[in-house]
Amino acid sequence: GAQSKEVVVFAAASMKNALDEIAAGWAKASGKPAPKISYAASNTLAKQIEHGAPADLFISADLDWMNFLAGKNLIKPDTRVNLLANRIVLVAPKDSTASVAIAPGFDLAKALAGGKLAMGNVDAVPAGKYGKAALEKLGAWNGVKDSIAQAESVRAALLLVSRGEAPLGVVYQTDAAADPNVKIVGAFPEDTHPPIIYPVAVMKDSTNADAAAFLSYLRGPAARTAFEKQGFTVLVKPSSGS
Amino acid sequence: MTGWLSPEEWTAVRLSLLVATTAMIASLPFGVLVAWLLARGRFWGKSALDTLVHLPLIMPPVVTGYLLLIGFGRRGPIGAFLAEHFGIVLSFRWTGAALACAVMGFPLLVRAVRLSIEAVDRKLEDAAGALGASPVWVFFVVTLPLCLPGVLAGMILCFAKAMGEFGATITFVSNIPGETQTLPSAIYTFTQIPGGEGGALRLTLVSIAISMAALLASEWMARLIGRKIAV
Amino acid sequence: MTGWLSPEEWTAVRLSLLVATTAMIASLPFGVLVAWLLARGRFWGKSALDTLVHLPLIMPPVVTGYLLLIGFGRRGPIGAFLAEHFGIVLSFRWTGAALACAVMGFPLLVRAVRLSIEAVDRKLEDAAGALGASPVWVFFVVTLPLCLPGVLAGMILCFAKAMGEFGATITFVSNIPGETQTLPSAIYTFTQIPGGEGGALRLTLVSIAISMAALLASEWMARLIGRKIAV
Amino acid sequence: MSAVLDVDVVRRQGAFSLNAAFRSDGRLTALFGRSGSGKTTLVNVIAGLIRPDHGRVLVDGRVLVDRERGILIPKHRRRIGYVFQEARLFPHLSVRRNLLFGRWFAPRGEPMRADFEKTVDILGIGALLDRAPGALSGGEKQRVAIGRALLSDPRLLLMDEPLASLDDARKLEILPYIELLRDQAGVPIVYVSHSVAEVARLSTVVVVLDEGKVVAAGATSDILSRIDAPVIGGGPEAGSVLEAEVIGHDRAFGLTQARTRAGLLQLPGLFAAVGATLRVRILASDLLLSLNPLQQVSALNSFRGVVRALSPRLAAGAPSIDVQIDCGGELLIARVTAKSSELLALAPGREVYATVKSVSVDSLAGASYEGAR
Amino acid sequence: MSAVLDVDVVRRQGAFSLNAAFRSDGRLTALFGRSGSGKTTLVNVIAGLIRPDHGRVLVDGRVLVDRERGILIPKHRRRIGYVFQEARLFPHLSVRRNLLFGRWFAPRGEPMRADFEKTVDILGIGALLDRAPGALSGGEKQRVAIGRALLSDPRLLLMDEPLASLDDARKLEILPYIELLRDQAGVPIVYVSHSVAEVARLSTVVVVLDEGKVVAAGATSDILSRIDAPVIGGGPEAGSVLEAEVIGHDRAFGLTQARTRAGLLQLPGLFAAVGATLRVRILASDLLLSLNPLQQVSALNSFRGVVRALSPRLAAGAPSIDVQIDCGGELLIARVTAKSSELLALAPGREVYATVKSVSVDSLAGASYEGAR
Ligand SMILES: Nc1ncnc2c1ncn2[C@@H]1O[C@H](COP(=O)(O)OP(=O)(O)OP(=O)(O)O)[C@@H](O)[C@H]1O
Ligand SMILES: Nc1ncnc2c1ncn2[C@@H]1O[C@H](COP(=O)(O)OP(=O)(O)OP(=O)(O)O)[C@@H](O)[C@H]1O
Ligand SMILES: [Mg+2]
Ligand SMILES: [Mg+2]
Repeated sequence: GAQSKEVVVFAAASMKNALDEIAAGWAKASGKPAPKISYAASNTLAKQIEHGAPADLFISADLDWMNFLAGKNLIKPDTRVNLLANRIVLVAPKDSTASVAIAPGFDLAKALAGGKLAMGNVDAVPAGKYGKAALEKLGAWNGVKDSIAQAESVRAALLLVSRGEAPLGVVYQTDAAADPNVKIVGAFPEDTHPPIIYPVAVMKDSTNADAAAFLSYLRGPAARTAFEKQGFTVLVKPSSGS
Repeated sequence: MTGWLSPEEWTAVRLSLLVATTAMIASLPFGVLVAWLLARGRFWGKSALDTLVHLPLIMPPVVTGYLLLIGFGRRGPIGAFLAEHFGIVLSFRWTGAALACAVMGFPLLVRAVRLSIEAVDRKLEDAAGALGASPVWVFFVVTLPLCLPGVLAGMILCFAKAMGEFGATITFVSNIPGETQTLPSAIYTFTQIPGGEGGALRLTLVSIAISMAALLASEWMARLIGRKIAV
Repeated sequence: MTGWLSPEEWTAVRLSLLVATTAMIASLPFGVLVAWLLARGRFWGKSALDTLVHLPLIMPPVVTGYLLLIGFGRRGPIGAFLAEHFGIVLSFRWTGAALACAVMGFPLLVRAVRLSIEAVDRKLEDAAGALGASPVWVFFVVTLPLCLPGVLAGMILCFAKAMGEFGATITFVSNIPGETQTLPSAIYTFTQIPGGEGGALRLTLVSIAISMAALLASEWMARLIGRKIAV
Repeated sequence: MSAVLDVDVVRRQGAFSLNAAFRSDGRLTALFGRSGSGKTTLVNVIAGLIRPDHGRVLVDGRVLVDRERGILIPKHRRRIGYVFQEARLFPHLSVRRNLLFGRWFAPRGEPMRADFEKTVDILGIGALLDRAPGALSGGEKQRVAIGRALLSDPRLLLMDEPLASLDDARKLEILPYIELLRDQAGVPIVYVSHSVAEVARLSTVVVVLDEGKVVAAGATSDILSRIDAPVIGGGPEAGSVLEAEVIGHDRAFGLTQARTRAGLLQLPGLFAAVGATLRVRILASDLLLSLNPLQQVSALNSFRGVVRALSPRLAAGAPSIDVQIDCGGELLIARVTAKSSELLALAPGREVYATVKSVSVDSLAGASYEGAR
Repeated sequence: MSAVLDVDVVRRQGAFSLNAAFRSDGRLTALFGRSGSGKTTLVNVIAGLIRPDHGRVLVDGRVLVDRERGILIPKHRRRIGYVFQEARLFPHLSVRRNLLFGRWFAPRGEPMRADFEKTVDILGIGALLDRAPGALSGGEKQRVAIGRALLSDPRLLLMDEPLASLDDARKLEILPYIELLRDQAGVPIVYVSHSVAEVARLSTVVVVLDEGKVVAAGATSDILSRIDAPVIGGGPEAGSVLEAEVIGHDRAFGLTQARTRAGLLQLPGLFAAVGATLRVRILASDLLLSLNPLQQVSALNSFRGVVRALSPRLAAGAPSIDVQIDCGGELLIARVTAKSSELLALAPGREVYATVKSVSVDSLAGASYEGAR
């Protein structure tokens, strides 16, 4: 009904552009109040939910934190769905002349030429973790592991490249595509790292009936357009009205 | 300017003002008390209190926020106690944001007040005592008025800190629009998305403008006070 | 304790100490100068300077780090100038971390010193002037010694802030173990990993212990000074 | 009846140690002593600003502190009006609020003994009431500080060199007011001063401190007439103090006649009832000695006496001789040059006339002056 | 030669406005006036702590400030030793460093005129050198402040009630030192004091301020002998000042003989060469009038004169009459009771003898005392 409360969505910060647009679209289409979306790092959100945050829906930037909540029995398992996928790419400043062919055993250190490789924190930030896994798989990790500039977020890593501080960086395709100061030098094959997946689920404590409705809208065609506009790959098939 | 900021951003501005003001005012009495204890008290555990007060400065804000979440969250011991006995819920409310800001600004407030109290001439306090004022009265009619410049400085530091604080806030009460999304949280969100720089800059300027107004007001008041108590 | 902390963590501890100490000491002369200007100066643009000094407090640390990167980075105007003319490179160096910490601690340092300068009795400065001391000398032989408590307080605030600062640091100079990975960065990393609480807590305790030692030392010195200048 | 002031305290501070014991029955006890002799320290002990290491302080029988019995009344319960050596005005309060400060804390209901208007008037600070203390001159600050102490309606008044930085005219206006307080309001006063004249005029008991110890304590007349008591300046102010009984007034000439053991005395007119006793002080240097009574001379007071002793002085100034003369049992001191002493052949046993001008006779405690204004 | 001090300044502060113009040729100029009359303000203007709104200050011909010509020498270039009304010691420096403070800034190479050891000794602060100012008594602080000013090797010494909180003995020790400085080192001094005795002794020129205006300025002897000049307290301290020339010494009796226009004078022994001129002060209340010369009396000085005028006084104390007597062209003032005046039938034209004891004669500027210690 019209008096229903807003859906509270906890979402990874990197989704803001797409999600804001989708939320507005849903509100208009359904006549419900627009969801309140709290954007922060996935880990922050997960821990808040653990401590009783009033979230109805959680969209994580990686599987780990969704698994963390699942392990604590805080989500409705049947609502969990892998919503989006992303890719990690190697970027360089726009005026860079570096050319790197990403392939097993490629010499990334040479391409860095003494500079740093900007990445999200390789232990904590999802993009960093994926990047590290990919470089390991490709046998390039040992050559560069002492030249990593670990940023606090993938955005900060991108910034380092776009400001020319670092000659190369590993970031999401979604971020790289939107930054005019960087160019994508190459993409990491998807089989070199765990799949980059954005799972979504309704929280166990959620009593808001609209949460499911919004979730299904997220899986719908309008949402797909918005996500794809930001460079995400949408994993779910158009919902059959679950 | 309404066109310049989106309605949600206006909400964030209003919320930030509310949070910063509340944090500043609510922490004031405790800050002055603690400053007085540290400046004039002699008691066991003074060093511990001193360290405790400085903790929010020493610890990364995220840690502070996390500890707040653990302690004052819905399931935390203090949070549960407050909710049960006083009906005060802090978690994921603007009140929680105010608490986070107050905690983060507390060391700054205390230090400024403490410095001022230490600069108050004890001979004047003695004189007031000899004239019949009990220690509590001495504090209120002599010490406090004389350290108003420090109180003011502490308040403005606390306010400015609250306008900029987000690490502890976002960790403790998340970033819920209209409820806990303060200006810095909104700015932070902008920095996390492609093309968000413009928005971040815009909101930062708003934040600076507000703080500057507060700063000017405080300087003006300090001058008034200073003129009055110049010896 | 060596077993308690990994070698990389030890490195982070050492680096944090280096960064915090450098930040504190390097910002001291500027802080004192600016504090003096704000306390005693009368010049056009004083309010602007005042606001500027408070900016790192008002802006989210990430924004500060971002601005530092833009200004002091390899391609930033100041960074390029420094690198070209003085060979000083800040980006990805511990010196950059120190700069970030110094900037973040600057408002706290300035405010403490300023409060103390404002509390110095101008009559004593007048007396020194009449006895032949030029304004610069008056500052060094009368004002500065008398506001040592404030300087000390400012230094400890700056140090504590530097021990806890990571938002601006990590944004400006990233998180390179052995070069720019300070304790807070290491702690932050732990907070981002499921199950990392233990590690975060461990490092936080180390950080607290260090700051507590610094705090106690400063309190002890303040008492010494206080005893000396008690009127 | 218990003593007005009963002090027996020990207090060390740095290299200095105060070790003072005395009792005083006078309503106004003067503390006298050189700079650094411990006067302020003693006053601070009485006020409760300093805690004695040992000993006790009783005022009008009330124990303020007794370390041995573990009694220590906190300073704000002692009902003290303290005029500090430095004014110590509250810089954030106007002069008016400074003056009224003590009133806020005086118990309600009791009538105030000191009247605001009158005090302000006598101190001449009416025009300053709305000023900040920072904008006052040194003497103005001092006067406000005096007013603040008087108006706090104290049960004990401590005054540490209250008139030091005031001009003579101002002093002459304030002194009678202090006397009034002492006599009519009955507030015991402890008064620190370097001025022998002030002490002689106000106090009934003098306590002389030196290096933290009481070297002399007793009735003002006794102490001040001791020749060359080194602690009281030695110099120009030696003199003798006589008890006198008022026997009449000569209104025409504005003189008061009094009887002393030395003889009849005429002194500047006082408002004192016939029969009242008072004390007068005659400086040694004001007393003229002659072998015969003086004729046709502008000095109304002449006493016949016998030289008792001669004490040569070599202190500040020039060699002179202090001559003790027994006049009817009262000991007068005259200071003369060695030459005069020789010219008059002064020696113990010699009969002399001691002459003093009425205008040189100071009348002391026990009588109030005719209004000075 | 230009005047030692040439002041013509206007300065408003709050409701008070200072409007002082005077020239002084004396090496020591006394500023005199009631509390709040603007003495400290004037001294602050001379020191450069306060900028006059208009006007100029010249010391020994050197322009310190001239607003009209746009000259303003900053305070630290004025080479001033300033003894403030409140001590203003530097709390973070030991007494020794306070004393030596001015020396750091005195130009090198010039010999210091004031000797550290000697100054410390005279001020009696030798035992305090390593103390903090906070642990000093009021008088000790004052003495250190005096020492600090003297030791800064000043070209101009400003002293604002420097001896106010000191005991007489201490004063007697410090005064000769100030005289020495004035006479031998040739440092011009501006001296604020409420004590007529101090002013009379030290100063050659007195400037009297009232409500910010100069109401009298001139030679000390002229100003101080004005009867009842209301500003100088009126009270007990009226007197006359005589110029005297030393004609011999009576070492046996420790007396100095001097000639004045009024007649021969014997006064307490001085170290003054025969032929030296000095000034002496005789208090009106110390002068005894008689119709015939006194015989066999302990007063060595007697002047014959003619009564010029009688001025009745009704001020503080009792009615009395100040009698002006012309003694060989020198005007002496005697204060007598109305009764004595009538008894002696004093009236203008009447011949009288004025007698004063040697011990009552103060010798003033121009001679140094025999060492007091
Ligand atoms: N800052 C100020 N603002 C306004 N009025 C002032 C200020 N300072 C002093 N006054 C006034 O100026 C007058 C002169 O003050 P000043 O200190 O020169 O007096 P003084 O002659 O030194 O008196 P005293 O003997 O009491 O020290 C006083 O009436 C005082 O109230
Ligand atoms: N805090 C202190 N620590 C050590 N010594 C002190 C302290 N305060 C005062 N004294 C010393 O104690 C002695 C007595 O001081 P006090 O102030 O009682 O003297 P006073 O008699 O009031 O002298 P004055 O007439 O100069 O004011 C002085 O020698 C002084 O140096
Ligand atoms: Mg004293
Ligand atoms: Mg003055």
